[in-house]
Amino acid sequence: MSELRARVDAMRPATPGPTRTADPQPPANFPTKGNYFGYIAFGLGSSLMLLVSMNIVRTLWALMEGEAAFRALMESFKHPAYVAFHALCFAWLVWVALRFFSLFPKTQPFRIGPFQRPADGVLVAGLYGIFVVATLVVAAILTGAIL
Amino acid sequence: MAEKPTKTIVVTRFDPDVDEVPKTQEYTIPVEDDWKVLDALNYIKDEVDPSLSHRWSCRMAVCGSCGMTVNGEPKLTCKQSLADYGDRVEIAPLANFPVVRDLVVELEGFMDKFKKVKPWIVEAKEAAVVEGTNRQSHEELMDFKQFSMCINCMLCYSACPVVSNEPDFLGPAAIALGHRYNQDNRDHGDAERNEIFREDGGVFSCSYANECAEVCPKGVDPSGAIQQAKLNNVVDWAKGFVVPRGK
Amino acid sequence: MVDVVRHDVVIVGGGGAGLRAAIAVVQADPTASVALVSKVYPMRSHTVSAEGGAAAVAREDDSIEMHGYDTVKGSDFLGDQDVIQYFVEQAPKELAQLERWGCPFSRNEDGTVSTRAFGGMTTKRTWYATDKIGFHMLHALFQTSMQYDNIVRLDEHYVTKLLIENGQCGGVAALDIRTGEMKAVLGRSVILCTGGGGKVWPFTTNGNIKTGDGMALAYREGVALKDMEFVQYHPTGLPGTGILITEAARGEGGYLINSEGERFLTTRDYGVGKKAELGPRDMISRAIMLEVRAGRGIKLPGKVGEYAQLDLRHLGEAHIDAKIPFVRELSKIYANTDPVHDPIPIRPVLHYMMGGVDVDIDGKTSIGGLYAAGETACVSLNGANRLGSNSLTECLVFGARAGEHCIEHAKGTAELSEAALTAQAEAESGRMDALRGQKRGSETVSGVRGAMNDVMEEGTGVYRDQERMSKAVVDIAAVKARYDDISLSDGSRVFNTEILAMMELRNLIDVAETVATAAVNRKESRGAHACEDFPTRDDQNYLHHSLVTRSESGGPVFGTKPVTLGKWEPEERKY
Amino acid sequence: MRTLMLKLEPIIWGLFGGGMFIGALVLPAWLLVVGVLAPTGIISATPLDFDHIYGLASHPIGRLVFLAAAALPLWAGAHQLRHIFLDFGGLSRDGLVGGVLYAIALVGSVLAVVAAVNL
Ligand SMILES: Cc1cc2nc3c(=O)[nH]c(=O)nc-3n(C[C@H](O)[C@H](O)[C@H](O)COP(=O)(O)OP(=O)(O)OC[C@H]3O[C@@H](n4cnc5c(N)ncnc54)[C@H](O)[C@@H]3O)c2cc1C
Ligand code: SF4
Ligand code: F3S
Ligand code: FES
Repeated sequence: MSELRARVDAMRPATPGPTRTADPQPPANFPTKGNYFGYIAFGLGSSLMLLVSMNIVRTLWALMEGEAAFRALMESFKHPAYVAFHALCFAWLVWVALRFFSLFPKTQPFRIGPFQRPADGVLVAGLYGIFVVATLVVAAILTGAIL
Repeated sequence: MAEKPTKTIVVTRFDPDVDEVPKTQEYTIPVEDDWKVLDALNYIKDEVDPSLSHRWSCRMAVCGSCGMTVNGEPKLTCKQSLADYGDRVEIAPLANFPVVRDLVVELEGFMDKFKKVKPWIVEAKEAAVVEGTNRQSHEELMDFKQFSMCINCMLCYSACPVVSNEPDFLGPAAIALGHRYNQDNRDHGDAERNEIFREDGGVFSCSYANECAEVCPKGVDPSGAIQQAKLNNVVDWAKGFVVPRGK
Repeated sequence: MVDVVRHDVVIVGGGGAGLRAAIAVVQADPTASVALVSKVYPMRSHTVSAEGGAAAVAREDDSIEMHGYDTVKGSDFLGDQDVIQYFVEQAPKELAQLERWGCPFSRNEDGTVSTRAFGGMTTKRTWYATDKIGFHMLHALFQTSMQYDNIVRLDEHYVTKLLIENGQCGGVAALDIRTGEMKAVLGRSVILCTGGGGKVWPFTTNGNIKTGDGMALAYREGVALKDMEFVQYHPTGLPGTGILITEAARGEGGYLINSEGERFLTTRDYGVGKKAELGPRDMISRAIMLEVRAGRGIKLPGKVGEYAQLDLRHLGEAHIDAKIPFVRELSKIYANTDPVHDPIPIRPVLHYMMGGVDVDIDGKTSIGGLYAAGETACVSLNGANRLGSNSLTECLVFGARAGEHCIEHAKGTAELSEAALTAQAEAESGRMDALRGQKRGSETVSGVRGAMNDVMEEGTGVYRDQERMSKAVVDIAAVKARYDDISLSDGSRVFNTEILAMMELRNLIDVAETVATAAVNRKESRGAHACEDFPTRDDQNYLHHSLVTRSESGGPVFGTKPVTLGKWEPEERKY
Repeated sequence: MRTLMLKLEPIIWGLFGGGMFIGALVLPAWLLVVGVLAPTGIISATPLDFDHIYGLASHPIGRLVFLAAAALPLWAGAHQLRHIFLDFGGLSRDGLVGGVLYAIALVGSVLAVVAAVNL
């Protein structure tokens, strides 16, 4: 990682300055320390969604193809490696979801129509709540506990 | 009399007429416990080595000149307590900027970007000549007030990974400023600015690393501004579908 | 060969006054080209630090007349009344203009601009943006100026000399700090907007860049400096750093208390009457000094001396956060005190120079084509004591007026001989090369600066007397001699800040010399000039402006100039 | 390619935002139940049962939810990966990398639509 560099033309003016300059240094802690680490982990984590969703596409496709295809797919999910992968994705995505929701409020305008944006803490708590409820409901539906 | 405590200040030095690349120089100096990091630099400049170059003026966290990298993090040196660090404090110029001399970085690149977002009130096309003041409710003021607090200290630029990699990226402070005007009910320049925001290096280049907001010494929250600007752009773009552009 | 750039108008300084002037020029003549030369990027100018607000009549219960009277009285009748009349009339227009340029003023319920109480003002007429008016004003002006392509900025260029030919000013010699090279910036008129010189004193609210450059530049070319003895001590600076706690803290209802917890401005007679904490600054600063002398100060270890306290606790957290959040932020960072829970330690600190380059109401100096505006100028609005929040408005009103007049002048004037002007810049360039890294005696910039600071603190403090002022005159001459023995250690060209500090020090010493000279010649007490051996005002002998000009041999020469009176006759100043 | 991508940024970003939301709300439960708990036998095997899932997915609302959960996070993932790539200095190949990633998302989305319509 020590090779990581800022581009030499980062923040360079349109017309070059009249004296020679030293090359820009990249942020010292990027990407392994502090908030950067969280950010990169978040990015990688949400990229996992690509894989997970592909799996859902696959599931849908199998559903379309019929019971045999679906059963084969589900059978393959039982492979320990697959289970481990899903467990990892689960844990990672929960964290990603929480970080996403905690960063969400400030992406919204201060006022939405006539309504004032609630305090960030309140919004985050609300979003966390929705996350928990949604996860429970979806899980319940999938397990057949409701519906 | 008790000996004063000392600290070793490691400063990056660079004189383009002499040095190929920046080097570091160490100064061990007596320190006071209420000092800011800037006080240590000024002590060095006044008492030890007057050839050290750094920018500063207000020493009250409002002029924005004294941003530097302190132990790896971008800090406003007149605000940052020296006591927060151990016996060795490394002071380097802001990351992501070309270095002019010692701790002084090249700001013209930022000034270019700053101007691009049209940071002024754009009057309505058919506006009559006005006297007196506009009315603005407290809520309308609060729609943009936070984003008007930027002191152009450049800490956010030096923390942003996109700035390191995309030379055309407008960057956190400039976008926050453009967004500040878009959110101001006295301004009518949204359409022009959104156009600029959509260009290469505009709002969509931001990866939402959020580090800009973490390091901002003034609570501006540029990352929030950028995401809001993205949202506005999406809405704007969607509207453009319904009502074709080019009226 | 030095680089030569040509413009119609050259403005030195990118603070409130300089930016306002620049915009005025291009609005008056959209074809005019302006060079805006500043030693720092404009948004770093010290206007940025102004906190409290800017004054202009806005409310029903107020009038132009009242603002005029308050200002005249505040000035201890040394303000020129024609200037004051023009100022108070223009003030509301200028602030409204600033509002339309986007300045985020704080608002009333009904959406109109809110105003607050300020020292020496009869009613609420100080427009504010929480407690960061200077910051917002400067950024609004700077950002507005960016839409004019014919305002050409020369950022980080340090003006070292005015280029004068045949008694006309035709530009400036400016050192490009980045390259270390001199440029001749030519124009048919020049406006100095370089701000004050608080750095003459050791303990000041002023930033590092306030080194009286414009005053010294004009002084060295033979222009008089006016009313230099009047320097304002702000009552509430943080001990140690001198960082300002704005008067708005008192405007919003803060109290001053002594070591006994007593609100001394109400319990003792310091001349401020019912105004109490909202009395004018000169009187309150003196009151604090007297409290300390009477043994009711609070002692701190070290060099910062004794202080009083500013108590905001009764305002409550919500009010503090809504109206004066920056006060809270500054107190926490620089005094380790949260005003919500503890009183803030404060003491009088040097803040503002009423005096400056002698100009008329148009900003014109005695040299053709040379103008000045803002804190660096003395248009005689502030007289012997400035009312808080008048100076930002002054920057706007007289910045604009100077801009308009100077483009008029430029249009009606023939170009001066370019060769002659460039030759002067050439000579400056040579001087700079010799100065860079010069080896003389054993003195250092910081050493001499410290000596000057000590002299001026001792001789021209809140309270003065003949003996100490005379001593200051002598001592400052000695400091001047030491200046010539300074050796420099930075020989490099690029961003050499040592050479800047050296030139700034020269300017500071010149300014200090004029202050001491003017002070010792005023044997009365008026406004901010409080002499212990002449404790009363003496209109018989001293109702006049002081002028200090530079003699052929380089020393200061004292003179006077009459005050323009008008409808308000001098009367005892009592609140 | 890059020019096209720049033109489409607002839509892509919109899809990304939607994808993050749906992904955050639906995917963890899916992973937990279908990916971990049911296959390991910690809970009953209902979630792996064809009739049960088919019943859910063929309901009109179910179709929409499944479609959203399949297609939108693809865009979120592709978009994030592209940005990470940029953060590590990939600007010169942004057109290629972004193109491939978004193509994957696009193909996936089309497949998901086909499946969701035809099941
Ligand atoms: C802490 C503080 C708080 C204040 N609060 C208030 C308030 O609430 N209300 C109020 O009305 N007033 C207030 N004042 C006073 C007011 O802010 C100043 O008087 C005013 O801002 C001065 O503006 P200016 O444009 O004259 O100068 P400045 O803003 O100081 O600008 C000077 C400019 O000149 C440039 N310059 C200087 N020398 C050179 C040179 N040699 N070469 C090139 N460029 C040069 C600088 O770069 C700068 O751009 C306050 C002052 C201070 C210090
Ligand atoms: S947004 Fe914050 S960090 Fe960035 S320049 Fe402005 S004040 Fe500094
Ligand atoms: S750090 Fe950079 S990536 Fe965006 S959120 Fe801030 S600008
Ligand atoms: S010196 Fe002004 S912000 Fe630090």
